[in-house]
Amino acid sequence: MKKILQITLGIITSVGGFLEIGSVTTAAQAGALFGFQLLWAIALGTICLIFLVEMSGRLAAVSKHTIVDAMRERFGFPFFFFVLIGMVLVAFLVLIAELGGIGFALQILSGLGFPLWALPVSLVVWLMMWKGTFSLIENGASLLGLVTISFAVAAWKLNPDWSSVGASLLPTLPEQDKVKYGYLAVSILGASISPYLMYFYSSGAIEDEWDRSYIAMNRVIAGFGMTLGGVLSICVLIVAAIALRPKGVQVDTFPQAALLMTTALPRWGFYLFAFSMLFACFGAALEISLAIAYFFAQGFNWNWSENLEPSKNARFAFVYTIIILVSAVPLMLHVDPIRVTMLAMALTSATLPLAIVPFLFLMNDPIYLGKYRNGWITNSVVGIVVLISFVLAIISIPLQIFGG
Amino acid sequence: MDLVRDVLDKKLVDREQCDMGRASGLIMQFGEKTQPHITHILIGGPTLWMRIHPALGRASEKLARLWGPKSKEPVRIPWSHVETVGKDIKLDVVAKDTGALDWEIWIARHFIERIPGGGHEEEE
Amino acid sequence: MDLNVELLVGTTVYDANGEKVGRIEEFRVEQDGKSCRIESYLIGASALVERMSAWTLVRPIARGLRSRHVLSIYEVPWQDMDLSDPKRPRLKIAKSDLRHAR
Amino acid sequence: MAAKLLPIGLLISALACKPPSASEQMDSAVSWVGTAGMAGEAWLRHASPDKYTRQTLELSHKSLIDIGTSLLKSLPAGIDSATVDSALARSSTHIALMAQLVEQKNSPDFRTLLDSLYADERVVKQLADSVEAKEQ
Repeated sequence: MKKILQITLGIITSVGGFLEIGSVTTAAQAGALFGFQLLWAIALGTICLIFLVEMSGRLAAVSKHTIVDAMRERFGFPFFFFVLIGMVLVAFLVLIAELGGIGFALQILSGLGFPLWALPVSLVVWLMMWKGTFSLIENGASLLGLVTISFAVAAWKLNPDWSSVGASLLPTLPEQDKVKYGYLAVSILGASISPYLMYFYSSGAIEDEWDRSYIAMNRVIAGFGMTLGGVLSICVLIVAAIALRPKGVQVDTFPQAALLMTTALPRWGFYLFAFSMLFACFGAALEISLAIAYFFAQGFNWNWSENLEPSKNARFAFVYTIIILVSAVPLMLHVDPIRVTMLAMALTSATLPLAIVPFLFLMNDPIYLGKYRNGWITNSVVGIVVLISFVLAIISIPLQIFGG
Repeated sequence: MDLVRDVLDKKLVDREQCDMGRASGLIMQFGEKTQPHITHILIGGPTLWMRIHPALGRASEKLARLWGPKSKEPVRIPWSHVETVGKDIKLDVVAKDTGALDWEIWIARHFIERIPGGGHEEEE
Repeated sequence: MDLNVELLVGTTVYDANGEKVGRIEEFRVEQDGKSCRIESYLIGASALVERMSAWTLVRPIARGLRSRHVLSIYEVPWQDMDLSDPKRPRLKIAKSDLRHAR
Repeated sequence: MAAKLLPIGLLISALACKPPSASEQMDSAVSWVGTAGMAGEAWLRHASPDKYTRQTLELSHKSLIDIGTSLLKSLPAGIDSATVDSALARSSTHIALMAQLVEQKNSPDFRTLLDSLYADERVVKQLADSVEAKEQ
């Protein structure tokens, strides 16, 4: 009975925590520009994410190591440091984007510009970290995030042609705008396969003291939670494809994105979108700040637990305090969060090998995992998707940047 | 047992299971005809940076003298205090007395405790 | 004389005739009671694989490429290693006299 | 790799890129006219705040004027620049008026203007299609 409750809670938190500014912006842009054509990228990214999240939980349950612990131990400090720099820089960009998303949601609700919101928003996020506990952050934030289910309602009400939705799960090339298409595919993959989610998930498994008896549960949570989350992303794309594309409306700015659900849900669509973004980005900002602080604390074995008061893990608290405050600065200087988001997502794809290849080594390590090592199916699926995202990123990022 | 795989970069915990960093370095002693053996485990910044590049190691040594707790780095734990080497390395020491927590305490005193709601690191 | 083990990792080793042998990747030790004595040094690319505990991933690939080279490790007993210049460790014997650990 | 890519990427994207083509700019114009229409509809249904609506309409207005100025230099041969100019100017004027009506909370006049904006929208779309056809 207790297990069923835990599984339900786990799935709910994964669904509530799945959408954030990256997945919404990339899916909305893709739908507005290419209709259903890029659905395959969300599906592919979600499949890869299911495997990765399952792996992170399994590593923690069997070896009692988080990914970062194991990476530092197995690959040594110099390599670890290299990965740390890459991951923290990308996660930092994503954090800026999420804080910008919260600020924008407040802007469309209140009329006050997002640069004004940057500092108060980052202070609230910081205060949650300072005073909150792990379960408050994980459960509270993602329960609020359940408002994103309204995207599924919107997609349902627009009554899409399900056979062409299904057909778009196989990749095809568009006749024009190939570069933009590739760049969007890369950004969608980056938004779906977010490494910070793995670090957060494996740290959570350690904080909740998982052991081998959790392996089956972990599979169910990863499988269902991420699938349902991916379905939500797909719904965002469907809504954009049906509501925005016929009018030629693109999602280059946030005020345009705010119109996403007004066709499907004429009365509440606007407010549901604003609150979806507010809560989803808030939850994601907390998770990313925690993931960055975990990365340092675990890598150097400082005390770390979101359940202790700050002075009991001073260096851990110090890291997230600095990171959150610094990330407010670019927003106060009017950096466009949507541009930061697209760049952050594309760079996530480009740096995936850095995050995933060492992780694959760890997941095949008999010392850590014994008979719970990866099988060849898991290895190949993850390896191939990472290779695809990397190659696409290497080709399309320069083309996008130089090609206009 | 293998040194790099099983000892270096492993977590160090003290008698009371308190985390005290990772094994950043190991000192080995050798002579002309005697078998080399490990004398100390090192913890701390300059040891780590030295592994990336000697210049970084020297810079971090200089910086540590100007700023921070100004303790005598690196922290050296004699191998004779090693209890077991497994998932962690258990040491028969008290973390606070070794100097491994100097930075933790310094940051707690200088930043965290001064922010309202930060608590105090010495309360139990 | 004292030496930092972590800085020795990755250093290239030459044999008695000055021929390159490979990099030091691992130290095999014997722990008894309160002491920890170094028995041998593992040298070469595959010692790195050993250190990463990565044979389950690398072996099938190496077999696929039919690369015997990747699968061999030099194991040098402590008596045969001269560390008096830590920047340039030398073997006291010739490369041809080395034994493969695998 | 990541550490090296990142600053370069940021630098390059900060420096922006080659100017967009005429048909891309026309797509953007269509997008902004459509945005104003959707925002207007939502406001008429009382389903969005006044401030958001006004700001979005003003943003559409400003974007259309910007597009108008840069577009006229890059139009392909065979497209009458006066036609494009007047279509864009007409819709941006309508949008500016709509923004004022939001402030006055005048829905009846707003509805009339929204209908003329739909007419503008069709014209701009047709122009966008012919620019694209000429460019290829």
